[in-house]
Amino acid sequence: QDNADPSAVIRIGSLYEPQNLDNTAGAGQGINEAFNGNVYEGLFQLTDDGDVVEKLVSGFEMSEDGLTYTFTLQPDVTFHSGDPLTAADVKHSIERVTAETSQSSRKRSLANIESVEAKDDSTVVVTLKERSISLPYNLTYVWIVNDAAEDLTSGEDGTGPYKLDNWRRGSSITLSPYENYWGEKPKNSGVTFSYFKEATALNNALLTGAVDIITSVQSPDSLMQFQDNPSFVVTDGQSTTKEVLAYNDRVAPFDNVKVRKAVARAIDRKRLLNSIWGDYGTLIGSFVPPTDPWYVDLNDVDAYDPESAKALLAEAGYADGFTFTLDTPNYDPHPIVAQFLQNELAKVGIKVEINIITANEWYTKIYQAQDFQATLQEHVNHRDIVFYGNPNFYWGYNNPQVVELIASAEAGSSEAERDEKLKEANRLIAEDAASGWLYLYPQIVVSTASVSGYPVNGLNSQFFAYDIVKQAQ
Amino acid sequence: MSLLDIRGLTLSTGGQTLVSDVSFSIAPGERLGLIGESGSGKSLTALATIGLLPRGFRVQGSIKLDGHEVVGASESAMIALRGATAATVFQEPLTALNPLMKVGKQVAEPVVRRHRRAGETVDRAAVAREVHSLLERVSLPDIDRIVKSYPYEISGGQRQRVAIAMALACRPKLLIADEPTTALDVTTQVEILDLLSGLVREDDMALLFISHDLPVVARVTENVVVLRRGEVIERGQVHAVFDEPKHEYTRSLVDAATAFDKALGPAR
Amino acid sequence: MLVYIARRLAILFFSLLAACVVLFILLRLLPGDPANSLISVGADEAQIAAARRQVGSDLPLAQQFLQFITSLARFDLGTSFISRTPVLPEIMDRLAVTLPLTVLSFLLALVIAVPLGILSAVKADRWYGAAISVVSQLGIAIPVFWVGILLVTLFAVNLRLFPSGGFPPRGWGAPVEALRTLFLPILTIAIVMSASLLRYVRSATQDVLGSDYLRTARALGAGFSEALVRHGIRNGAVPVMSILGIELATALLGAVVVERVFNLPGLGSMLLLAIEQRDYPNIQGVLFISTLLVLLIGFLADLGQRLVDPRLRESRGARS
Amino acid sequence: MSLISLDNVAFGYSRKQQVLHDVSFNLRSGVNVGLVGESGSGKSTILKLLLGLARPTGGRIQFGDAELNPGDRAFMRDYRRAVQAVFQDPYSSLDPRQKVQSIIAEPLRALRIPGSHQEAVEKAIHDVGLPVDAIDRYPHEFSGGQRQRIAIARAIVARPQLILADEAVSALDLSTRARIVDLLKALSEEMTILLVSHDLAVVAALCEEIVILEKGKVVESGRTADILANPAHPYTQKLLASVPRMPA
Amino acid sequence: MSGQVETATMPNRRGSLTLTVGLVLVGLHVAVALLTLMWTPYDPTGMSGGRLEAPSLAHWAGTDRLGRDLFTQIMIGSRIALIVGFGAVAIAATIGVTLGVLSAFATRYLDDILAAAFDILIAFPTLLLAMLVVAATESASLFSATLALGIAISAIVARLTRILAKRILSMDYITAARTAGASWPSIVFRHLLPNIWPMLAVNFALQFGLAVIAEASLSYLGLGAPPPNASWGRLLQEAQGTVYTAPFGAIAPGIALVTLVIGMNLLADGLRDAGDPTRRGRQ
Ligand SMILES: Nc1ncnc2c1ncn2[C@@H]1O[C@H](COP(=O)(O)OP(=O)(O)OP(=O)(O)O)[C@@H](O)[C@H]1O
Ligand SMILES: Nc1ncnc2c1ncn2[C@@H]1O[C@H](COP(=O)(O)OP(=O)(O)OP(=O)(O)O)[C@@H](O)[C@H]1O
Ligand SMILES: [Mg+2]
Ligand SMILES: [Mg+2]
Ligand code: NI
Repeated sequence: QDNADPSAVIRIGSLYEPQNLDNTAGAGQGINEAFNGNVYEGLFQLTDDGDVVEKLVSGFEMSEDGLTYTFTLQPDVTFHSGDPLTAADVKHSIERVTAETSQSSRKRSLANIESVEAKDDSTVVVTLKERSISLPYNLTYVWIVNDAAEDLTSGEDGTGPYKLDNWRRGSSITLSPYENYWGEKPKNSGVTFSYFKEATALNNALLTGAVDIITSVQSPDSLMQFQDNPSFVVTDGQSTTKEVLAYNDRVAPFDNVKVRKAVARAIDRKRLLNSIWGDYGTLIGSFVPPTDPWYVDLNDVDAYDPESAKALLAEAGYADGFTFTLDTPNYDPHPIVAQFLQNELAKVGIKVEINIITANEWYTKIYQAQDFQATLQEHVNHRDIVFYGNPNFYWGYNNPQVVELIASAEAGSSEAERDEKLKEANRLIAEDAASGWLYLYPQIVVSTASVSGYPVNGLNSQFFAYDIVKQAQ
Repeated sequence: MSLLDIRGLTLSTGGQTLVSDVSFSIAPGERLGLIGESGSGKSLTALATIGLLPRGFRVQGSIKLDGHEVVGASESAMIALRGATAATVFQEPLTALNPLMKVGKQVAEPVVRRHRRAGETVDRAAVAREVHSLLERVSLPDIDRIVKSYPYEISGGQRQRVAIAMALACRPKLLIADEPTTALDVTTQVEILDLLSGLVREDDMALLFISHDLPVVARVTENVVVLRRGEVIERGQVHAVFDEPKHEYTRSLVDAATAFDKALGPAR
Repeated sequence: MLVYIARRLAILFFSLLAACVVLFILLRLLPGDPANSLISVGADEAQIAAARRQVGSDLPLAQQFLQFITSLARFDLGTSFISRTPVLPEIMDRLAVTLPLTVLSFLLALVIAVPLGILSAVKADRWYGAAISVVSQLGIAIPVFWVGILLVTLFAVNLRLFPSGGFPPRGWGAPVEALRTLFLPILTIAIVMSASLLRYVRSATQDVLGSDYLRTARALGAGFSEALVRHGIRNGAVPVMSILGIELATALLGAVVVERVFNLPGLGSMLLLAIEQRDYPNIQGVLFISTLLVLLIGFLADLGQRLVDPRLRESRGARS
Repeated sequence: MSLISLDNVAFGYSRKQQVLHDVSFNLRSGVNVGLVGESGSGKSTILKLLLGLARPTGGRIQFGDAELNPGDRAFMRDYRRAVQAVFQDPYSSLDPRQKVQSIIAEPLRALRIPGSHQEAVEKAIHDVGLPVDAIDRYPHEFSGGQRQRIAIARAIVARPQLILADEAVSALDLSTRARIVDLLKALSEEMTILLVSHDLAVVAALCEEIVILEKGKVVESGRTADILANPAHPYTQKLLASVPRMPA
Repeated sequence: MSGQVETATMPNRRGSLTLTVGLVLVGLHVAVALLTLMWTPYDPTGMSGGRLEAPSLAHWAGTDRLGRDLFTQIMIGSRIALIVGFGAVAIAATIGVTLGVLSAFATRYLDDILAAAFDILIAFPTLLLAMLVVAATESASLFSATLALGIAISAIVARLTRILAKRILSMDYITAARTAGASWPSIVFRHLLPNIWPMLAVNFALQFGLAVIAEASLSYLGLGAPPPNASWGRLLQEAQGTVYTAPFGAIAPGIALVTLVIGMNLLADGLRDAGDPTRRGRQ
């Protein structure tokens, strides 16, 4: 812009501090926010608009049968340690993600890689077991790291425009520009991610000028202070975070599709969304958010209708309702959502017992032991409809048709074909009311009016910082 | 003119009158005994004299100390009178000393203050010497150890003597001694009583001696005032009062004392 | 005295070891698994197994215990399961925030409570003496986090005098900034702590005021304030000192909440996070160090008390 | 008949500090004994030993035919019934939160003495010269002398053979003191009293025999009248000379 | 030595004022808590109003995010605060007094161990204790929060009891009781406990307040009584997010909390002054 200050350091406030610095070692979503595209780059990059673009590859070729990909690397790329980027680094990086000990959330989607070969210094050949139309997309999650780097949990060695300056645990991560960056230089002189545990503290930091941007707003009430204030800019982007009422579809009464549909119809989701998010957020009626290419608006499938809910319950043999336990994670917004559900479902005769558990217990009790009736969870990932294609997933949804559709979608010859299949699967899942999809979170970024150039959608929790500029005062 | 002149002193608190219409006076060099049963108001009278009654007391009447009115006097006026004009030895030797300060330091405090008030500068050695001689006067043994001891490290009798030494350090015109020998065994008691009598004679110090022990009072004072339930019931010369008590209560006291005396056999 | 110190330290040390063992067992009773912090929705069996292997929660309990004890014996607090960094240096980093926070708030609380406590005792019959003690009642009844939120709203959000929280990325490398960010948290703890401290000071002063030795000093010509200063302070300090240990412990623990309100990277937030993640080495490390600190503080308070009050030196053994 | 005898009793609170050395004397039924000596000479310590609150480090204490053994429960029950105590400090020896009734009844209750406790308590309170309605009040409502009498009532209520009285009258003013001495005298018809005091006059008034203690050693003992008339030991002589006397 | 005759207890005007104020405040909370068992202005879980309505005649303290009546929830909060306060203190009193007395009577060896245990427990964060207790009792509940606080406080009570008991045990009347042949239980129940009781009671009141505040703090950190229990701490925590748009949500529960805690402290002070037979009116 007009008088952008290139010497400004951008201060970003966030609620998601990474647990360590390695996204294959269970670092959590925070590391993607801080490091994706900033410190580490992939062969491809998922842009803020959801497009997959080439990053460290200057070009690639797919074989006829779709099983062999040949990637040509960008020339003159160096790691922060000074080492040049070679095909061996790429091989190492991909194998890091698919390795047995890898905790990467995308390990599964890269599982059908047969082999990775470094043909020469700048050419990498990836061989697949089966076709995978989404390989470039999946590779956006693979950080290219220096194969010589030793400590990636508390240090880094990437190729991105910033290098790690300082990590003060529990407080902040500071990035400073990497002088020998191969691409376009950042428009600022560095960024600091400040981490908060409490949304209020985060808002206060922005209000008092301690940070320039906050990457996610957790309640609409704090927005009031920023909305009508010319010194702040509020952006309402696209999010992928879905609030899900997940049933255990294996056990009674939720093994009965009528019961699930009845519950869905008994909940006034509009009112729920308004209670939690005021005028923000979206109702999508399924697990697929608008940013996924196979999005369909399915709000009408089981629209709010308590009367028909009662009728369905009676049909299912629960005319007098029933009681179930709702395992509720102890953090916002789940407890309040649970209370809302308790109240709504009581109206159709269903009694909800709320059992508060910690996030950690959730993994043991719900995710691994699958010992539950129903639970609440926010699912943050982009393109994660695949979970419904896995009958062993915690919610135990098993529709062979859906499994087949999802499995074959990847093997399709074009993206259009894939998207068709997944749209069909999406519809089937919704008809089955496989889970209760309560609402899609809004993605609200607030900044002071003097900064601009930041991503607003935060897909996959990324937050590219290099284009952010701050006006000189 | 008398050194202490109490007229119509009435003390009350919480609707209770504890001392009523007490009057007596002490001339310079005079030794007066204040006797009476426990709780008759002896200590309260002494406290009123130096203006240190506990909070919540109502004082009526007049107390003139060396010509200055004490009732209603300001704190700063009283500070000038306390110590220099009237010094007090309190009843309870266990608690009257600061438990966390060495004895020597506590005795030195009034010594230093007296010199300061007189406008003199004193060095530490001189103070130490004076402390030593004061403790000697109250017949304390092993003074070098006692000076370095904390109050809890010396016996009750020794503590009481330290308290007396502190009062003497002020060189007061009037010494108010509230049962100063109750914690002492008889042998030490004799020494202290002799000391007090001696001081009065040599330094021309007046003495208000409070006790319920008749033989003791007889030994150090010339006049007595007998209190009962806050009222003066009898007064006069020690010998006159003890020989021919007029009030029935006084008589019972004297009888008891005489009976014990008799049990001991003839004095030697 | 030396024997006493040695004895106390020995007791302190052994009881701390015993506490660690108990803690180890108790922690394993918590539901949940540290491995869970490493996985995310979508993780498969192999990843879960790998995570368990990484944190060692697949080992038999006896073996985990043996590892724990042997490293503890070497005063090695281990490595975090989650961040994979050694525990001790991180604790030291965090202490750089928490220790100044507690110590300074404690000192500030003393500065507030001591004069006000004495004043309210000495002037109990004046309106301001009574007012002080009423306000201190109020201070005891208000939760720490509430005071914190109030102060932030007032001083940070409305008046913009101080930052609303956080700690400078450069830490104490930016001393002025660091102190500025600590100001409100310090004030928060100090306000709450001084309320209860004030009550102790007040009652200790009342005891001194009613004491015979104070009366003795005054009867021999000392002025009221002179007597109070010369004889009251030490005597009043003894009972107050006996609760200082507990108060400091409370402050250290109260820091957990205050650090949350003010978003400070201290020991408290480390503990909270570690508990959330079931990061046992971190939990054990923080508790070991914080308990050690609290016990040491209690011990020092005890020693101080003995130093001030010779009578306590006489009494035998570890009786407090 | 010898009630209790002490043979060469020695005692120290710690190894370094020996408080009693070879103390021997006899308590005979019906003969009151005064234990005299300056402060810190070990008088209260002797009582402590006699009450079984500590064991002598040397020598023995004989009760009837048996040796005093604080560890033997059966023996101690009989012993407690036979021996009661009045303590030195009237303020700390009464539980401030119990009514006088309950304080005095304590030995009856503890020793499981049959019969009407109420009656026994009333008689005891009457014996010590306090009004009967005193039993419904709390100790703090009484003066020192009255409290001391309550303590005496507690000691006599179970009709023991021996009362150990530690400075039972020193806290009192003269006229009250005289009354209590009279009371104890009357009681000694039934019970034997061991009176600890530094007040020779009181001992002279109450006790037929006297034991004089100096720094943990018995320096003189015998009939009170004899010793007061002809003190042999210099310490006794000094003690006697110091007693303040009424003006002739 | 000469005796002093203590004056009879003088009615202490300030004492009785404290007592009255304390009684009124605590009584009010107890009454409200009892009332909620039978009647509340609204269904506590019913969404009777709009989102975050400001206080009005219909909703005296406004409504929360789900449109539930806050005043109703605050009333129910009284119940929870009282249960937590009394429960925690009862647990602490049982454990703490027992251990404290035991320690005072114990041999030096055992006493040292117990004293060290108290110190460590005091140094142990209540928060973690709460976690452990919550874990041991399966899930976060009113009961587990109360139990955790009870255990945490019991260490403080035990320590205090130990010190007080030792002081009493050195008094002559204990020796007198022993020489009268009284058994240990009789000494504990007849002499020891009645004499340390007033000091303990005042401390219990203080701990009651601390427990209520600590429950609020635990709720603030997500470890308190789970919804739909409307604990004040949870109300405060929820209100924190809306402190700018709906500050009333934080004020009303705050007032409720402060009045109960102050009331309890005043009540205890007043009761001690009025009820203790040995307490002299202090000037
Ligand atoms: N601070 C006080 N408040 C109320 N009453 C008091 C106070 N101090 C003393 N009294 C009462 O005043 C009366 C007289 O007390 P005082 O101490 O003068 O007695 P005393 O003659 O010195 O007795 P003793 O010989 O026991 O020392 C007693 O009844 C006592 O209880
Ligand atoms: N519990 C104790 N521990 C250690 N030493 C003690 C203890 N009790 C008393 N002594 C010491 O034992 C000696 C004798 O004390 P005791 O109480 O028997 O004296 P006493 O003759 O009763 O004196 P008084 O007339 O002052 O009561 C004193 O030197 C005293 O300091
Ligand atoms: Mg007196
Ligand atoms: Mg004695
Ligand atoms: Ni705590």
